[in-house]
Amino acid sequence: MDTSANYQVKLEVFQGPLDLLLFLIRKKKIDIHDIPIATITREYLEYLEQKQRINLDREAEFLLIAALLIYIKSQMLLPREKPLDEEKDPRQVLVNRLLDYQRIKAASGLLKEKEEEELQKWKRTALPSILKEDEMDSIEVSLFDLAESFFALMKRKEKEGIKTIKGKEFSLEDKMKEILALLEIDEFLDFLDYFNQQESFEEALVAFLSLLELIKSRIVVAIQDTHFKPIKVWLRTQHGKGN
Amino acid sequence: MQNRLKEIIESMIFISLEPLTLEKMKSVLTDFDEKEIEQAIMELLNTFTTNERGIHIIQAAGGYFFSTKPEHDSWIKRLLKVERKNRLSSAALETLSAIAYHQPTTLAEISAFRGVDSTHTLKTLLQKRLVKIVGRKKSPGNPLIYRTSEKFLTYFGLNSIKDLPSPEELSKILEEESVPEEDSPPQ
Amino acid sequence: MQNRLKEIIESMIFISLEPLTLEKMKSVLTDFDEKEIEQAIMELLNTFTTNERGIHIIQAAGGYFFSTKPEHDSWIKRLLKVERKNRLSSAALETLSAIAYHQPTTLAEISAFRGVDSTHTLKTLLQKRLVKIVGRKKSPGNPLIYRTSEKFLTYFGLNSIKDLPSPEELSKILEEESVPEEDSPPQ
Repeated sequence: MDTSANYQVKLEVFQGPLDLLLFLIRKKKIDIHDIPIATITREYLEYLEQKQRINLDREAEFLLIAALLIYIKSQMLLPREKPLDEEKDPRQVLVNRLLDYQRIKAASGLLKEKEEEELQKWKRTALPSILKEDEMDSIEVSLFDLAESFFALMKRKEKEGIKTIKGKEFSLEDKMKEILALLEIDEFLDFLDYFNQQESFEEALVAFLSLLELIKSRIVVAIQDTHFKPIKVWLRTQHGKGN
Repeated sequence: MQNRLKEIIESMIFISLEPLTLEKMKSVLTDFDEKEIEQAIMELLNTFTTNERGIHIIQAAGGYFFSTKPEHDSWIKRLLKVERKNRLSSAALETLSAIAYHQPTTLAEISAFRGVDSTHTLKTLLQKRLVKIVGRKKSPGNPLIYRTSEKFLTYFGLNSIKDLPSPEELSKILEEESVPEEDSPPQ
Repeated sequence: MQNRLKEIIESMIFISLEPLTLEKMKSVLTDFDEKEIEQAIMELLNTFTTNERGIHIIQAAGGYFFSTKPEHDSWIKRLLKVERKNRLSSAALETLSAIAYHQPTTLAEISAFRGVDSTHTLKTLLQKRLVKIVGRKKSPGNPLIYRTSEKFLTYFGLNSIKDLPSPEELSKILEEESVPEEDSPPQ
């Protein structure tokens, strides 16, 4: 990197393809509503070749817009009987995107000015210690805080050792046997109760899959008398006689 | 009585870290008439603009809070031994603008508007609490939807999102802007 | 000049988290004469005693700091109470997140998951009605089972509990390696 003061022409890197396109349009004093697609495509591709002026992490995105330009160019070259009306102009998609982006860029410039102004004003980030009341560390929380908090908790757990979470392995077969054993003792099984007894989410999941397996292989049957009543699971043979 | 009310309001604004809203003041100052409260705030704001004071009450994000005056910035920096405050990157500002003008919006939409993948910038903005998750969109994949936060308003000194120029006003600003000289770099 | 100095000192006292000592002020205000500084402080203290103000500068603990007036204490307490109602401590937030992502769950499970006894925070969450009891678990001791409430959904702007960002989404948002500097935080 040349950082000497003599190096006058500072090459600005274009953040994205729309950024570069807008720059070219302004440079060539082009009317954004009537873009000479052949010229702009040529210019655009030339800039793409000078890789130091584009953000290389974004190369694929620059190429995507190049492809769009070439596509529009090809559409423009198609022979037509009548001149295109505005809505069918193949450039319209691009024009709309550029207009949207231009507004975002203008807004972004305004925000930058605002930021500059506001950064000169200092607000307290904490109350002076003398004023400290209990629970002053409380925060107003958002959904992101909630999710982030859980994520941090998960990370902490992971570090503490996975064994506490994944201590036991639950096999479908064992669970199926367990369910059948329970049905031998009791006439039926209360579906919800049974799940609530599972110690972990993992175990409950395996229990659920086992039950599905048993239903599928027609060993047990799940019955709900009416809506919102508990779902009961019966052994098929037993239930058969009552129905 | 009015003077006492002004004093109380001043102390309440002082004690709040977040902008103190009128609603909150009213919910606490139940002994006072709403009109009285509004009147007192107006008077309080006037005192601060006319007096020679180092701190003043400003209004942002729908509330009031104390801040130092911009002209004392360099002294504060000397006191706190801070070289300069960090600014948001242009990518962050651009992403914020996209969200501010198209909210509620999704990551895919933001990326489309900018023409670049915005995952990383969005993450930074979430961590800075300038953007918040407000739910999910009812569309394939149920993507999370985002909005600018209260902190966004405070950070940029805006009272409400309506303080930003409308898309039409933005277009006007763009038209008035002169065409830059040949080869000038993009800002 | 003297007025400007008074303003600067006021803003410095305001922004200091610790009582601001005379020495510190002098070390920063090198452009000013020591006598001038002392004079300005005296005048500043006088302004606050004569004016009807809700806050004043007091001298204690070896320095100067802003404080609310004792006669407004009851109002401040009322405000803080209102504020606290809407706030969650970080412990409460953590507990709430554990319940949200593991519901239905029991106190023992929450405590085990967090690695700390969560009786107190759970009680707070119940009081704030962000969490509700939905029954008892059929296991030794028949512990109570908890779930997040409707109010929880409203508070976080969710339509249903399914709208919570999933652990996979969280990893995406929070784990992408950060690109240093470019997006440095605002202060």
